[in-house]
Amino acid sequence: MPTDDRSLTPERVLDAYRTVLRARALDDRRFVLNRAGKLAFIISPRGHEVAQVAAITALEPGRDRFCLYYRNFAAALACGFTPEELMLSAFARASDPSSGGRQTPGNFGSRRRGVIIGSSTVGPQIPKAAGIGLALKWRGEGGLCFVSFGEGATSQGDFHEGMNFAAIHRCPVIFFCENNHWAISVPQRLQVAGPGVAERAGAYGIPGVRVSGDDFFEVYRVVAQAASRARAGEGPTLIEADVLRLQSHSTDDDQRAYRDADELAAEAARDPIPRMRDALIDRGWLTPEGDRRVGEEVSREVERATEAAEAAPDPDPASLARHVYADG
Amino acid sequence: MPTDDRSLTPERVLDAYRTVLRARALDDRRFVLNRAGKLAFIISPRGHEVAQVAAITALEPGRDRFCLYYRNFAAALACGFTPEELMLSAFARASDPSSGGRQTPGNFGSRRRGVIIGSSTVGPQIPKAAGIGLALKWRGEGGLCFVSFGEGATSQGDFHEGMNFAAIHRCPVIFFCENNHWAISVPQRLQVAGPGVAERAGAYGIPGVRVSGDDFFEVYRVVAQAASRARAGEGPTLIEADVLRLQSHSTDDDQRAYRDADELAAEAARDPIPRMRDALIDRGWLTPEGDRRVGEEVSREVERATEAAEAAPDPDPASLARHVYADG
Amino acid sequence: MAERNLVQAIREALLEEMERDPRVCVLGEDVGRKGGVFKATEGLQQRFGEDRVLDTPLAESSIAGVAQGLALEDYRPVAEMQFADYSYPAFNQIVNEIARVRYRSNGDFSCPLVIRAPTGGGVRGALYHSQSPEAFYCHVPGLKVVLPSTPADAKGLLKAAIRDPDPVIFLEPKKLYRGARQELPEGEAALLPLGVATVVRPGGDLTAITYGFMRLVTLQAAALLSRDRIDVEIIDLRTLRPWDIETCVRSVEKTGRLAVIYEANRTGGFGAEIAAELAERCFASLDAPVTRIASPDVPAMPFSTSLEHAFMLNPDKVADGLRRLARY
Amino acid sequence: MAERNLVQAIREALLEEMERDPRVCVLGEDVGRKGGVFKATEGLQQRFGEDRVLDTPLAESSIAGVAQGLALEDYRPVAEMQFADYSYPAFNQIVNEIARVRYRSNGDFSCPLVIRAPTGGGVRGALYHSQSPEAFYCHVPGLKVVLPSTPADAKGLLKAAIRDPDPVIFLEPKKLYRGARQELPEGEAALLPLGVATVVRPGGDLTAITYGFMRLVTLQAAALLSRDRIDVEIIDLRTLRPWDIETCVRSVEKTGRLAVIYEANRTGGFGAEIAAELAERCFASLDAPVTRIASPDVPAMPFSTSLEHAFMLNPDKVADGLRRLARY
Ligand SMILES: Cc1ncc(C[n+]2csc(CCOP(=O)(O)OP(=O)(O)O)c2C)c(N)n1
Ligand SMILES: Cc1ncc(C[n+]2csc(CCOP(=O)(O)OP(=O)(O)O)c2C)c(N)n1
Ligand SMILES: [Mg+2]
Ligand SMILES: [Mg+2]
Repeated sequence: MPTDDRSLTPERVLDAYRTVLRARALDDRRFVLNRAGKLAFIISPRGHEVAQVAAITALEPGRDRFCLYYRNFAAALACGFTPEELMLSAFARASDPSSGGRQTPGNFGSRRRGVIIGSSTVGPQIPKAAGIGLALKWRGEGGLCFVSFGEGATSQGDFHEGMNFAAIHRCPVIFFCENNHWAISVPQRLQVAGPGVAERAGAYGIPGVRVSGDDFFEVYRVVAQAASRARAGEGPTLIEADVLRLQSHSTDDDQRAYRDADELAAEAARDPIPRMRDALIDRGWLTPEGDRRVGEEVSREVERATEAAEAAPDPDPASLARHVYADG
Repeated sequence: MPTDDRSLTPERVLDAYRTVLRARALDDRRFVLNRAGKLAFIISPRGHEVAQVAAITALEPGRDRFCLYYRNFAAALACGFTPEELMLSAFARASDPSSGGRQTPGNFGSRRRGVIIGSSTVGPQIPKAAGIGLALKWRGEGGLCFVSFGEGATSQGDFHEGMNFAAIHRCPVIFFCENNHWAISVPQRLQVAGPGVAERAGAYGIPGVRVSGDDFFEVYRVVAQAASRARAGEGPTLIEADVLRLQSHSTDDDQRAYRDADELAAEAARDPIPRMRDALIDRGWLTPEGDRRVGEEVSREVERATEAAEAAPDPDPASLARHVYADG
Repeated sequence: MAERNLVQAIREALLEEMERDPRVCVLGEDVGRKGGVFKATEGLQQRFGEDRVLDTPLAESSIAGVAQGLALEDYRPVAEMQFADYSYPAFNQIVNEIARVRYRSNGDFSCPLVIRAPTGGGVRGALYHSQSPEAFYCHVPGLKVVLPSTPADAKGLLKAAIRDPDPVIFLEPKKLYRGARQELPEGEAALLPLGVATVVRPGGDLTAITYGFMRLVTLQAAALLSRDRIDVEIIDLRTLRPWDIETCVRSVEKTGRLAVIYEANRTGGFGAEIAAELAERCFASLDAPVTRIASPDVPAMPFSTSLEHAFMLNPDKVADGLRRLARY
Repeated sequence: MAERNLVQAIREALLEEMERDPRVCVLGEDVGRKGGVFKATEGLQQRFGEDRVLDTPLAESSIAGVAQGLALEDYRPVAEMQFADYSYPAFNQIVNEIARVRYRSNGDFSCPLVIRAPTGGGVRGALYHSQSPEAFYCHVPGLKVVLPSTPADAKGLLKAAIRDPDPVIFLEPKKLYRGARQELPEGEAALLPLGVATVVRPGGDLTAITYGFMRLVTLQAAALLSRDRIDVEIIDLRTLRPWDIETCVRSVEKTGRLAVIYEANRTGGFGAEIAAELAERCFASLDAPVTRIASPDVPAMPFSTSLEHAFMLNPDKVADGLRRLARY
């Protein structure tokens, strides 16, 4: 049970780093395909990847539950989705494991991996996670539920209701807010009253932690700590990971229309991936040469995934009315 | 503009005391009528009266807006509703000023008095009050919006959304929570995670104040202070008034079924009205003799109000479909 | 076998299913120690403990959200909305989330839960304790909607709803809660299938399709008509989604005349669906226009007795409509 | 007069009304600097400032609640729900609160506001950006519901909705946002009355009643049928509550055949109301059963192109239905 930094072997961290690179390379590839008119709609995790992968690395896919949100492309990889699977959902193919091409990519789901099927709606996963947490508490096997969302989602009534419920019943839930300071075009000052998201934990008598989302080790540490608390029956934790949104909200959006050009340039220079790479090199866990090699391997994976997904068949139109009810 | 204790002349306090007694006497009378089968449904303010009247006394009916909730029988009197008017609504008469007998009594409304028509639904008045506050801020005439609710209502998403909005836009709103520690049969420990309601203000970066709801002067003081803040453009305040629910939730409920008998007896002995009377006598503003006289006057008022309301006509069945739309 | 009224039948169904299946649990406002505001869950918490019969905070969206989480974890939650009128704060959770779990995950996940709610008027509940919102839920693919009107149907259908693999909205006509009693079968013998209507009164002159409290009113109206030698066949749908079209078609083909009677306001009520579908399917058999007999288009019934009577359908109003239809 | 598409027409209506009446204001997610995700409010914030064009937090219940507060204070708010699919978190505010303000206050208060929302599919929006939820709102007395399908109608009806003394749900078919352009009248000349349908294609053989995007599809279907010498009269309702029954009755009495075409899933859609009402009123004139042509009963259209096509009505599917009706 990973509860602190020590269980973070170089192997595991390098694995996580590879997942981060994979997320970035796949995302870049999606944008190329989008510009070529082959993919309709993308929500990019650019800037969030390190925080997402660090958080999932501190948890136990298979044992835990994950209520992800649409920006959790890198988290989904960390939960075990393969590059090909994510490309299948980008192309809305029949074999997309999340929804068989029914939902926009970004609504991840896989029962066997404990990734609870999401929707595009902002907020409702939060009380749902409280309910899952309650079930896990009743079951008493030490599993927990991780639920993620943006700072915009914290404005929804469902955020409050879910936090309140989970705190009252000490549900083993980690509330993970990826605060990129923008909800589409709405800045944090018009979204979140008060000092920030982490401080809202106080209203429920639970710990609230703010962490720099570009620091793999710090994110890992606070999530692992929250996991220990949850598994020990001490209840939920609210974590606010400070991240950057290095892309527009989605391919339907252009953030240059409402954000300051200098600010955008400054943020672009603070991409968390080079920072993670440098940290690994500093620790002697990675060499520039090794980094290049991983990059190339990831490129090939992305290539193969794209080809396979592009060639995969579309859903059968005759399947439209399946799975409305159990008997259909 | 009453901003502190000093403007509380003995006359005003005695007036408020009379309002408190009126509320109690009217309520007692309603219960007699209920047992006689003449009134269908009552929600009693018993135990909340002093807090309600103190709060309204610190504000300016006519200038301010009041989003009351169903337990605000005493607050409604303080806002200017007459005993007869409240009895008209208890009997659901055509001339009930709030809704012409359409709503259960307790949904107070009067445009000319700035009392915004309520509904039986728990919670939605809170964001509504934020919107009214925004309008008052735009208008810039120093008016504010007072909105009240029980601690149960703080669990609703609407509580959070309304607080967040009002805090972001520094709306002149006073959020007044009458915490009687029970929402029908649900105790606070299953309702409100964390230390209490007042502490939730911190999540929004606004002041949160807890006050003993049986202390007229203290409630007056904190509401007056919140009003000064609001009128000065400094934004909303959340006040938690600690009160007792000395009756069952409503005439459809019997709290002895789920509350401890000793606790009920102990609370009955802490009725805030004798405490207010003693405080006035201590200050030399009231004599036992004066108190008896006020009591008798109030009794006569209640008598007259009941007779008039009982004799008043029911709504015309032909009016059923009026006021669905402006042209109907 | 003792005689039971409808609310006791509900309680019995819950009790039997909770004893049969440890995954079945109950949650909602006041369902615990108090046993629900209508006593539908009386004694269940004493029997099954505070987890399996859980008093939630006053927050319907999270009640639905938590129930969904429990269902996703293979529990069988039965959530109570204290009144159907108060299910709207949960509308997003129900319509966007719960109803679509199976579809959006392409069958990987399911959401077996029941949401119970007292529905309908005639109990002086006024605008917020009298609504008949079934049409909202009947329009939602992925949901089933049940609305029983006898103790035996309530028991048998609630047991079936709890065992159903899909989410069921279970509406209980509160006007009948303490109405006629019936001897109830126990255990498996009590079970009734969803989706099957019942012919409650055979007749040859015209078909009256109805459900809920209107079954009783229509029976009384039919008795009035039998004095005029008009012989009404009455069908109680019991399940509204899916509804038993075949039974209805057979009857209308026999009688050639159809009235649909429902308590909700007329425009856009579920009776419109029934009328439209059967007018199309039975076109060649119809000797008269399909008639809808429903409540007026006002925002729900007022508190005043005179207005409540003006709003509610009663045997005379229904008999008038049926008589007109018979004479067409 | 320049040519404008539908979304530009919306913007023009907002602009003109904001210039005409200082009480008109706009609020919603991303309506400010970004000008709305569909550009319906583009440039308005620059013109009218951050108050009158207000970016709200991501919380639909409070958007509706705040709008209600503003309306109660005599402003004329136009609130945007970013997608009609996301109006459900506001369902309680809309149905229980906004729709009933006038009724429950017996006419003392009113709630003049507009809630705008893009509706319908065909833009690869998948399950959560494609829904057609008009039936929910059409069932609610106290609300008006408008759903225009041309730029001129959109402009004229939005202006009328803003001036209307009652709350209006204004649904905009997003598939037509960037569709056909029209020259638009300005100012008062642009105004169109609510509640009046338009005969968009006169014809003698059968009547097709529709609204929204389906107007265009039905026009194309009618063109296909004209090759078979079947002459379709098409009525666009434009306003759904109240709807123009008289215009429809006149047409059906002339043609003797009626199809109702709507994009929502069939069961319980607003087309059921139209079909039921006209089947009753026009019984003596009907030569064939009233036919509904609607989308299948699945929880909304999938993302995959193949499934989206399978879901959506198109000219061929509609023509098939109309042909069958003509040949009945
Ligand atoms: C209930 C609801 N309202 C509106 C939307 C449209 N929408 C999608 S994402 C988004 C912004 C979310 O911002 P945030 O929560 O900060 O997450 P981020 O995208 O920044 O990661 C909005 C408004 C939605 N999906 N659901
Ligand atoms: C949305 C909604 N859900 C449920 C109810 C039923 N209900 C009415 S009052 C009440 C308890 C409210 O408790 P609290 O807010 O503490 O106020 P109190 O009555 O104690 O003053 C409940 C559950 C309601 N009116 N509205
Ligand atoms: Mg964000
Ligand atoms: Mg309380």
